[in-house]
Amino acid sequence: MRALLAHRLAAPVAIALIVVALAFVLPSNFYLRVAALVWISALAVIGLNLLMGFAGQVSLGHAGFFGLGAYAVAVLPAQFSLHPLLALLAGALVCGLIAFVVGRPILRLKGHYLAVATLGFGILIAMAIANESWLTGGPDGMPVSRLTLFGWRVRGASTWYWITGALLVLGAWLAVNLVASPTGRALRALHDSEVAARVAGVDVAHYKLIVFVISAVYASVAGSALALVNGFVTPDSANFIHSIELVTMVVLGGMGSVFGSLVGAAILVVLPQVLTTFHDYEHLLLGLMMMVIMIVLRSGIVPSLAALIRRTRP
Amino acid sequence: MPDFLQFCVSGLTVGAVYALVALGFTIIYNASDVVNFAQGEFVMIGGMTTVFITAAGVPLHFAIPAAILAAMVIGLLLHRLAIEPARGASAVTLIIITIGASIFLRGGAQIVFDKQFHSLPAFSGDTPVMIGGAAVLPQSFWVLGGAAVIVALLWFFFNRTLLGKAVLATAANRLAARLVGINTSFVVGFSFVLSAAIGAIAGILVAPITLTSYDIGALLALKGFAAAMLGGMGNPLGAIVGGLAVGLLEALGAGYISSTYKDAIAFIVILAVLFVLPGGFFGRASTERV
Amino acid sequence: MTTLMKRMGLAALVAGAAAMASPASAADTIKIGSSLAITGPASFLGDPEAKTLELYVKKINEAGGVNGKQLELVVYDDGANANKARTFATRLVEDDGIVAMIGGSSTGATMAMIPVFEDAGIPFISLAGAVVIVDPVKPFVFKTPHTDKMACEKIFEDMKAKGIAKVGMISGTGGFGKSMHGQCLGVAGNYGIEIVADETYGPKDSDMTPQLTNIKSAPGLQAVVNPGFGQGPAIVTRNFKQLGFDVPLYQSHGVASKSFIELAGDAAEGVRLPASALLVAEKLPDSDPQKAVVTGYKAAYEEATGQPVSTFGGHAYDGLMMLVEAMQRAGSEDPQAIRDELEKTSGFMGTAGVVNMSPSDHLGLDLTAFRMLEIRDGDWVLAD
Amino acid sequence: MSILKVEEIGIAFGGVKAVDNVSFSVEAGTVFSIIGPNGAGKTTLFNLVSGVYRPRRGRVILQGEDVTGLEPNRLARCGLSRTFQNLQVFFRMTALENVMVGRHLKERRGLLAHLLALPSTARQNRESAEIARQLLERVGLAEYAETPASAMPYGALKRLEIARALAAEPQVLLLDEPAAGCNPVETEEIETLIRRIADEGMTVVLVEHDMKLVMRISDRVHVLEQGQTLTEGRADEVRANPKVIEAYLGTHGTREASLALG
Repeated sequence: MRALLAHRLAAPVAIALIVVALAFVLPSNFYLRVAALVWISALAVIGLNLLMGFAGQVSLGHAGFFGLGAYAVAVLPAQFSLHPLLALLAGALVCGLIAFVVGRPILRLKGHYLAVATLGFGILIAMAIANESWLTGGPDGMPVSRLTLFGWRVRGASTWYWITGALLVLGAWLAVNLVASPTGRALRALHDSEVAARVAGVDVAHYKLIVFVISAVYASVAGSALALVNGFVTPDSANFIHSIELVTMVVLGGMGSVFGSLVGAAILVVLPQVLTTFHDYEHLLLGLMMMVIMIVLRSGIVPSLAALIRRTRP
Repeated sequence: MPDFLQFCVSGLTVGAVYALVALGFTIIYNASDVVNFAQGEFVMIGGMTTVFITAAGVPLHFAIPAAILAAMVIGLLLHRLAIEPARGASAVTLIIITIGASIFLRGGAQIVFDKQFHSLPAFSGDTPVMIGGAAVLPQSFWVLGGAAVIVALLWFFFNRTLLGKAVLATAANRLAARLVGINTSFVVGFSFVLSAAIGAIAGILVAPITLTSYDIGALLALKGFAAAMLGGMGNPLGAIVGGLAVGLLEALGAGYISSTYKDAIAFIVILAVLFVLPGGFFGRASTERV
Repeated sequence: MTTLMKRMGLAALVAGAAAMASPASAADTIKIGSSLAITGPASFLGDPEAKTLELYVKKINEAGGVNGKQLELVVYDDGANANKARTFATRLVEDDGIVAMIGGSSTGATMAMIPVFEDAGIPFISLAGAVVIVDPVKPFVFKTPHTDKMACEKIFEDMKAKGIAKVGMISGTGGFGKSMHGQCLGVAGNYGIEIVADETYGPKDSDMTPQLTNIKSAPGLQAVVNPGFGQGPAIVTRNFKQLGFDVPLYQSHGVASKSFIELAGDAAEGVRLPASALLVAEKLPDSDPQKAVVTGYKAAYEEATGQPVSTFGGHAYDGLMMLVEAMQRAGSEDPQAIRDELEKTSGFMGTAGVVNMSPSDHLGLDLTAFRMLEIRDGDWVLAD
Repeated sequence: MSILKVEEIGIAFGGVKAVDNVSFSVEAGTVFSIIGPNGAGKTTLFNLVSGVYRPRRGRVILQGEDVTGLEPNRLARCGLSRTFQNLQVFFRMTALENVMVGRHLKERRGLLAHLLALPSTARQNRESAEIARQLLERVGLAEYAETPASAMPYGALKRLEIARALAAEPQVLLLDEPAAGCNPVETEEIETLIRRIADEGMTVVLVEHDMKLVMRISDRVHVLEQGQTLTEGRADEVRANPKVIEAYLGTHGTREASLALG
C-alpha cells in the first residue's frame, strides 16, 4: 500500500480516478461546473506548486499569467479570427516568453523581495488588462467565442467537466514526470540549498527560469480553459486577489504535493459554495478555517496527513 | 511649481500612511520573521472603531484611545490565538495564517460595523491652508505630524528603554536573546500589539481625508508591504523612506505621467530599484554562510 | 409540446433540487434567484439591493404572495466577481430551480451570467448600469437602471442649457466609471461639448488632488464631470473643494445615495447630478405621478434597515415589482410566459421612472426618467 | 604537475581582510590540507576557490585554466567539487536522490523528454540511481538509500555530502571539515575514505580541525593565520615548525600534535 502511494504516478492516477468517479456521483450541471472550476484551479496550482513547492520560489503574480491566458482566447479569436485552440496555444507561448524575459532579472531576487517583484509584475499585467479597453473590454470584461472542434460546438457542463478533467490529469502527469526527472531533482536541490546545487553543477538561474516558464504556461492554459468554460472574461481573473488565492491553494494543499494542489484548489473553490448558507458570516468562517487548517496541518493538508498516517501506522 | 508642491503634499500624506503600515510590517517581521498581511486590518479597525464609537455619541478624544486599545487587543489576540500556536511553522505557512486572519477580521468587521464608507470630522476643520500655491488640508499636517511623532517615540523606545532593547535583541538573534533571559514570546506578542497600535493611529489620522470602510485593509497591506520591501525589509528607516517614496511616486506619476497607470509607475520603479539593489534601499546584501 | 416538456423537465428539476436542498420548499412556492455584490468593491450597490429584495419578498408574501403562491428568494453574494456570479447563476438554474432572476449588481457579473439564463430560457432582470446589457437586445435579459449613456446625455443637456462647452472629466477606472467615461466621450459632440481634460483614478484611490490639479490648469475650463461610484466621487468632491475650483461639479447617478452627501460633507454643496425622483421623494409636487411609489419605497426601506435610501435599492424594487406584475398578468410561473409578459410591461411606475418595454427595448426608460438634482444644505433638491 | 594553483588571492568583508595574498599549489593525486586557528580564513579560502565568493584580487588556476570568479556550477564542469562545513544537504530528498543530484552534469538533459517521461529519461534515472547506490555503499550509507536526509544522523550526512561530491567524478575535491562533530569511529571511517579516494588518483584539498587526521593523511599542509599564509610544507615539517606550534597549535595543540605523531 505504501509503495503504491509512493509511486511516481500515484497522484495523477488518483486524480484521474477522482475525476471519473465524481462524474457518476455529481447530481447536476451546477456540481459539474464547480468540479470543472476545481480542475481548472488545480491545474494552475500544480504549475505554481512546481515553482513554489518544488523549486522554492514564491510568485505573488501568477494570476497575471492566468489572466493573459484567459484574454488570449478572448482577444485573439475576436481580433484575428484565430481558432480558440490556437489562441490557447498562442497564449501559452506568449506567457512562456514573457516569463522567460522577466524571469531572469526577477528570479535573482530572493524570498520576500521575489514576492514583491512578482506581485508588482502581476499588478502591471492586471492594470494593462483593466485599462486597455479597446482590446480587452476594460473592467466589464469581454465575451469569448464558443469553442468549435471539427464543426462540433463544445458546450454543456458535462463536456467541460471532462475536458478540464483531462487537462488536469495531463498537467498532473507532466508535473510528476518532471519532478522525478533530472530536471526535477535539480529544482528540488536548489530549493534546499542553492549553493550545494551550484557546486553539483546545477545552473541555478537557468533552472529557476525553466520552472518559472513552465508554471507560467500552466497558469496560462488554466486561464484559457476558464475563459472558454465561462464564455466571458473579466480582469478579476488577473488581479492580485486571485494571485493570493492561488498561493493559498498551494500552501493549504501542501507545498511540493501534486495531489495537494487538487485538495487546496478544491477547498478554496468549494468552500465558498458551502458557506453561502451562512450569508454574512461567509468571510469570517473562510478566514477562520484557513487559520485553523494552517495551524493544525502546518505543512499543508496532504503532506501533514501523510506524515500523520506514517507515524500512526509504521 | 504650485502643481509640483500640490503633488508632493498629496504624495506625502498618502505616503505617511503607507510608511506607518510598512513600519508595522517591519516591527513584527524583526521580532518574529512573520510577514503580517493582516497589518492593513489594524488601520481599518482604528478608523472604523473610532467612527462607530463617535457615532454612539462618545467625544472624539475618548473614542480615539478606545479604538487604539481595541486594535491592540486584537493584535494581541492575533498573536496568542493564531501565531503563537503555529510557532516553528514555515514562513509561508505563517503568511497564509495572517492572510486568513485578514479575511477573518474583514469578515468580522462587515458584521460588527457595516459595509458602508465612513468619514471622521477633520480634527482642525476643512479650510485648506495655502502654501506656495498648494492647497493643504489641516488634516494633512495631523497625518504627517502624527507619523513624525510615532517615529520619534519609536526611536526613543528602541534606544532608551529596556523593553525596546529587548525587542531589538530579539530581532538581532532570537536564540541569543532567549539565552540571556528575554521572554521572546512576550516580545513577539508585544510587537504585534505595538504594530496594531501604530496601524490604528494611522487609520484614525487619515480617515478624515481618505474615508474608511471594512475592506480598506487589503490594499494598504499590499502598498505597505511593497513600501517595506522598497526600503529594505526589517529596516525601520527603510519602511518610512519606502512608504513616502511609494506615496510620492503615485502622486507625481498621476500628476505628470498618467493617472491611469500611476500604480504601475510606482511598481515599475520598485522593480527597477530591486534589480539594482536586491535588498531595497537599506537592506543589507546577504553573503552566504557555508 | 416543447414548452410542456420544458415545463415538466423544469418541474422535475425543481422538485429534485428542492428535495435535495431544503425539504421545506414545495411546489407551491415561486423561486426567484439573485446574485448580488453584497460584499466587495460594489457592496454599496449589492447591499441595499439585497436588503430591498428580502424586505419586499417578505411584504409580498405577507400580503398573500403571487398567484396564490408564496415567493421564495435565493440570494448569493458574488462580490462583483464575474466568475463567481457565473457559478451562482448555474447553481440558481440547475440546483435551486428558479423561475426568474433579479440581479447582477455590476456589468461584468451580469455579462458573465447572461449566457446561463439565455440557454436555460429564464428571464433575467439585471440591476447593472451599462448599455451593453440590453443593446443588442437579448430575448431573456432586461434591466432596470438608467444607462450610463442616458446619464451623460442628461448632464450634457444641462450644461448646454447653461452655455458650458469646455469640460474636464475625472473618471473612476472601475467598470461603472470606465463605461460611462466611454459613453460620455461618445455623445459629448452631440451637445457641442469639448473634453479639455481627461483624468482617471483607481477604484480604491484615496487622494485625487494630482489629477484635479491637472484638470484645474486646463485652459477655459467651465465644468467638471465625475463618472464613478463608491467612495471615489466623495473624495473627488472633497479634493475639488480643497483645490478651490470656481466651476460647477457634476456627479453621475452612481453617487445617488445619502451617504455620498455625508461623506463629501460641505464639499457636496452645489454638486449637480442626474438621478431618479427617489432621492427627492418628499419634495416632488403631489401632482407628480411617481410620488406615491417613491415615498412608499423610501419609507419602507428606511424603516426596515435604518439606513438612508439609495437609488440602487430602488432598482431592485423596480425589478421585483415588474416581475411580480408580469407573473400576475401571465397567471403562471412559467419562465417563458413571464418573459413574454415582462416584454409587454407598459406604464409601470417604478422608482426610476415610467417603464415601457418592447421587443426592441428591454430597458423601457427614457431621458425624462432622470431628474437633474442639486445638493443644497446637505440635501437633494430638484435643480429645475 | 600542479592541478590547482591559487595565486595571491584575497577578499575583504567590510574592510576586514578575511583572506589576504594567499598562494599555494596542489599536485595532482595528493592530499593537501589547509589548517589554522578559528577565524583564520580557511572556509573563506575554500569559498573563493570553489566560486562561492568572487575574489577581490588574485587568480585561481584549475588544470592550467584561469577559472577565477567562475560560478560554482561552471567550476563543477571544470572538475571541481566540494563539501560544506555547515551541512548543505538537500533535506527534502532521500539520501539516494541527494547523490543523484551529484550526477547532474553527467545526466542527459532534455526538458521535453523529462516532462513526457520518455524511455530515455527512465533509463537515465536508472543509471544515475545505480551509480548513486554504489557511491552510498562506498561511503557506508547503503542502508539509508530511501531515507529522507532530514531523518539521517549528523555523521551520516557528512559522508552523504562526500558521496554527492564524488558523484560528479571531480578531479579536485574540496572537503571542508569532513570529520567535524564526528565520533572517533566515524572519523576513522572518513579517514579511510579519503585515503581510498586519494589512492584512486583524485586530488583532495582538506580543511580540518582534527590534527591527528590531518597529520596522518596529508601530503602537504598549508597553515593560515588571520587570513595570511604562515607556512607550508610536509606534515612533519609543519608540525615541527615552532612558528606553527606557537601561533596555532599552542600548548594544547602541541600535545595533540605529538599524540598524533604517536
